[in-house]
Amino acid sequence: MTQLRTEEFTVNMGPHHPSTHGVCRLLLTMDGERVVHIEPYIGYLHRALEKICENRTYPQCIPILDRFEYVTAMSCNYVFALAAERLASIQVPERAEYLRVIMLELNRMASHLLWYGTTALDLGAITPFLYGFRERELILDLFEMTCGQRLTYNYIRIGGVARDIPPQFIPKCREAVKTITEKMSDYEGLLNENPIWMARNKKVGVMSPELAIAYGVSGPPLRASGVKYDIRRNDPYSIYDRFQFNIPTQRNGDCYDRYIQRLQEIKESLKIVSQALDGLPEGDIKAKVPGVFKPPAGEVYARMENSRGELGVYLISDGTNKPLRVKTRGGSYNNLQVLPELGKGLLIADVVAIMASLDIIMPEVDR
Amino acid sequence: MGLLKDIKNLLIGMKITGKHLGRHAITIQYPEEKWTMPERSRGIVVLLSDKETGELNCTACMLCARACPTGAIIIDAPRDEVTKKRTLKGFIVDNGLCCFCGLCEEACNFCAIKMTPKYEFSTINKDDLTWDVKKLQEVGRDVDYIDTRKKKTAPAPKPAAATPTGDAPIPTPVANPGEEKKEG
Amino acid sequence: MTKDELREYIATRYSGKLTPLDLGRYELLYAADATGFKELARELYEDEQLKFDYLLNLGGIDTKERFEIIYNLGSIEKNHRIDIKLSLPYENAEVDSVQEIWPGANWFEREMWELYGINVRGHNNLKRFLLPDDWNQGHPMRKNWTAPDFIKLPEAGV
Amino acid sequence: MTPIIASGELIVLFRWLHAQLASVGLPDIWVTVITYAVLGVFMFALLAVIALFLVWWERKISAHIQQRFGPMRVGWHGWYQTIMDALKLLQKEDIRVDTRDKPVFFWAPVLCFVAAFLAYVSIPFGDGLIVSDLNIGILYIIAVTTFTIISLLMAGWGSNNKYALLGGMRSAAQVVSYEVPMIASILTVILFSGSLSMVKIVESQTGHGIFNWFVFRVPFGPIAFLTYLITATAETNRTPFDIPEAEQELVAGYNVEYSGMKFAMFFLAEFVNMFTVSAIATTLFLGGWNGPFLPSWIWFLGKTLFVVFILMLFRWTYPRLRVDQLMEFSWKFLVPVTFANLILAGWMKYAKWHW
Repeated sequence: MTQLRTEEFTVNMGPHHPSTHGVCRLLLTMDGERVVHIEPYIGYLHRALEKICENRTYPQCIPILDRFEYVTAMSCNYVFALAAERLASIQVPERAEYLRVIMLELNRMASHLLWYGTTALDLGAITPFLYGFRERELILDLFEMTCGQRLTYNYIRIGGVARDIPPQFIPKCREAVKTITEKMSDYEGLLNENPIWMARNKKVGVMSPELAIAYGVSGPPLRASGVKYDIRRNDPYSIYDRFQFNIPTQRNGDCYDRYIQRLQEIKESLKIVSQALDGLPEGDIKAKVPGVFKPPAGEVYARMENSRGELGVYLISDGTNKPLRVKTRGGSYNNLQVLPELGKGLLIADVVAIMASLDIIMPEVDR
Repeated sequence: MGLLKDIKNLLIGMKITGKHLGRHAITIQYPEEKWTMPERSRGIVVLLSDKETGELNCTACMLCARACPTGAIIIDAPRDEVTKKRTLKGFIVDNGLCCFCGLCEEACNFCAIKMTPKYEFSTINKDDLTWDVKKLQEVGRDVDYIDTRKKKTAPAPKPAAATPTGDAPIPTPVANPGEEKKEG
Repeated sequence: MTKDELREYIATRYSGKLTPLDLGRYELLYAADATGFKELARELYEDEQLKFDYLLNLGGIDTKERFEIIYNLGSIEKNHRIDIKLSLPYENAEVDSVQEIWPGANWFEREMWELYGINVRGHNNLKRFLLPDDWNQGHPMRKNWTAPDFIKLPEAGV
Repeated sequence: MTPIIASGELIVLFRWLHAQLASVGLPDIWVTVITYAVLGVFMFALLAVIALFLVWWERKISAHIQQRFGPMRVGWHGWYQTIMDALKLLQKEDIRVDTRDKPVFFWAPVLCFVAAFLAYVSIPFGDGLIVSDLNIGILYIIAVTTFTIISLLMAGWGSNNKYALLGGMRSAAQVVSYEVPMIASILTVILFSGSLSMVKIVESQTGHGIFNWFVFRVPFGPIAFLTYLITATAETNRTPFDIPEAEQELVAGYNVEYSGMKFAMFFLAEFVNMFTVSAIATTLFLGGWNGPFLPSWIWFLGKTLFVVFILMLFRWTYPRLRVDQLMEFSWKFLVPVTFANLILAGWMKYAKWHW
């Protein structure tokens, strides 16, 4: 019998594909079901945010950067405000710092809950998606109550926060914390020990710590690989040094570890929010910032631990009221870069699982 | 033993979904039922009118137009050559450009522009999203607001005391624009 | 290493190669020579005391007179970081790729090449990826580039 | 010539129709043809109603599991939502790819639809409510439902789309490998009933309350039932075995290029298939129409819908398996287990350790 000819074929996964979380195109070279090579093509969501920011004043940049990573827009607000405050050496009032921490951690939870839902959806479990969204809704309601928007907050400003929390915020926030703590058992019960879930995730997309560091992977994927590196502890910003919380790490760096890592981070965030609510002082919510904000010339790189990794802004001021350069760096940018390394030689379904576990969000990549 | 454990865990999953089967839906049927938007919700931009006279509060100071990061606000207010005062002729908000950031509301010192919790303004024609001063005033007629302008005649009520929503005692929107006013 | 120790160490070991800049507001900011940067980067990477194994960010800057490239380096193990800035002429700006040292630099350099037109020597995959494939309207992040549909905002606050 | 219909309540209607037609004086052949045509239309309508109901039911169940409302707009709790959906799909433009394989593309949904309906020739809806009690009933059903694979493969190939092709291939591989444990678990039942006829199988489970149902004949009965349930889920391409149409991997798998009514045919066929496998499970393991007080067809329908409900709960709870894990699960786990079970059952039958 003569040998039949086989050939590799290419599949365009995306730009519109249910599991690419936005518009990302993966050019897969496949040998049957097996992926030989992955090449990500990005830029379908490029809005030139950095260029736009160069033509805006500092306060105007914040609503623009809301769109940089819309799932955790609070972090985008925060990191820009942090950079600008470092440039102008502004001391932020105590109460504002507490409010910021509450908002940032709530937003981290919201982001992880969204991730929990979408990653389960990517692997075919539809119900966890709705459950994750259900609790995320509680958090978004809190945000809407405080700053008026559910997704693009424009809340954390240079020198403080935009508005004080309404009086009903604290009881509602405590209630939300309690509800999420209770519902965690549902999430864990649905997927944690589920044999199908474990089969799909364990030993898939194993990322060694060396690989993660080399590619600049940050955030939960990095910690899931066993590297204990969290900017909240390693390069403390705001008042994170006042709170008791752990930095969970995992050992194997596979998809399952990344999943567990995020669930544990939700629990840590819950702790931080409770502590911040307990310690919330009275006082000003905004430092004295001149109406026309003109930081002295200088450059600063501000970074923070976002739910998707390190969120950084390199801000250069030339002394005018507009920044000379706003270079943003999102966690997904590097986390997506490592995908071709992780997905090589696996099945197409594994690529989906890895993509989901890395928690890529495309606006952060394309900017 | 592993098999039994797997089956147990599969059953736990079924138990959780089964448990939810009997619960009430948490979603609402949108056009019939509507969510009450929070007081601070940032929806449609409107122009506010004076509660007594019914005239626009806007003084055409251009602060909102300058604060807008997307250039959605276009104010036509030619400056009088003699008195150096601006008179409001046209005020256009392009809702297609508006990013609902609320900076205009914060910039305003005259309680003239506000983001309301209203949100239903979809149209089938893109041009209908550009609202002129009439439409903006019309939509803003029934919007309740705290008048923080300094009245010369009547003694000004304390803004914090007049807060109908029981907001926290620091009315931030006035703190910052006040400074802007000095410089501008 | 704390910030002061790091400053001290770099001043003794890399005095000729890294010149401190006073523009940095939070982290240490150094200027380096663009021509031999790749070797310097390798040195920094392999230095037992510094171990800059983590490239946080890499980006081009257009200051209207020249191009600058900023490297935000960090060390996971030692937990310290510095920023290094290269200066390039406006015409024929070229820089060596550092993706052999930090593979994560790949996309950053590609983006810099695409948006600023800074050529990256030794990059394995210089293809457009943020802009459309058939883009021929120049390098959008340069200061002298304006979008065709650019609307100038009313000058704020002044 | 009498129609091959067993005794039953509803079948009287057809008897009457046959008699009426014969009395008019039509030739025998015409009488038969008309009777069968009426019967066919009736079955088709019944199954269409069942399929539409199942679609609605699944949407409602999924909604309530996820704390949503599901369809609420048309009728009481949206009860005729699926009918309106079907009407909408009928009106939709039939988008066809230019590079398709024309006949294959066209016939695939038809074959899928027909294959799904053919099985109902031999499914007893109640005591005597069977179109034709074939003496090879279960064998016939397995044979015709396997046509579905061919149709899916055709759909995958005819679409000239890589995702569709992968989906078609996956479905062929999956259904072929799950057919083996499925038949092995069915054989366990046949071993005891001693007949391939569906009616005989049900009759062999009468008496002794529910303890004569095969599912309660420990130890082999429950194992066979569980393995059958798993393989049935796989046969119908439903989560956790829905890899042929894995939404998040292959977009929609084999039916990615289909639109309008052709898509609806695949869609309805899926639900008809789901009902088929549940009906087989009821007949084989849950005592078919056996049950006290209520009419037999209500018992049958109730049991079938219960199995359908379990399949739905599977779908809305579990993630999807990967394609190689799916194969491993079949060949390395299900096949040995079902065959061991079969041998156990055979030995127990030989040793007469059963009731």
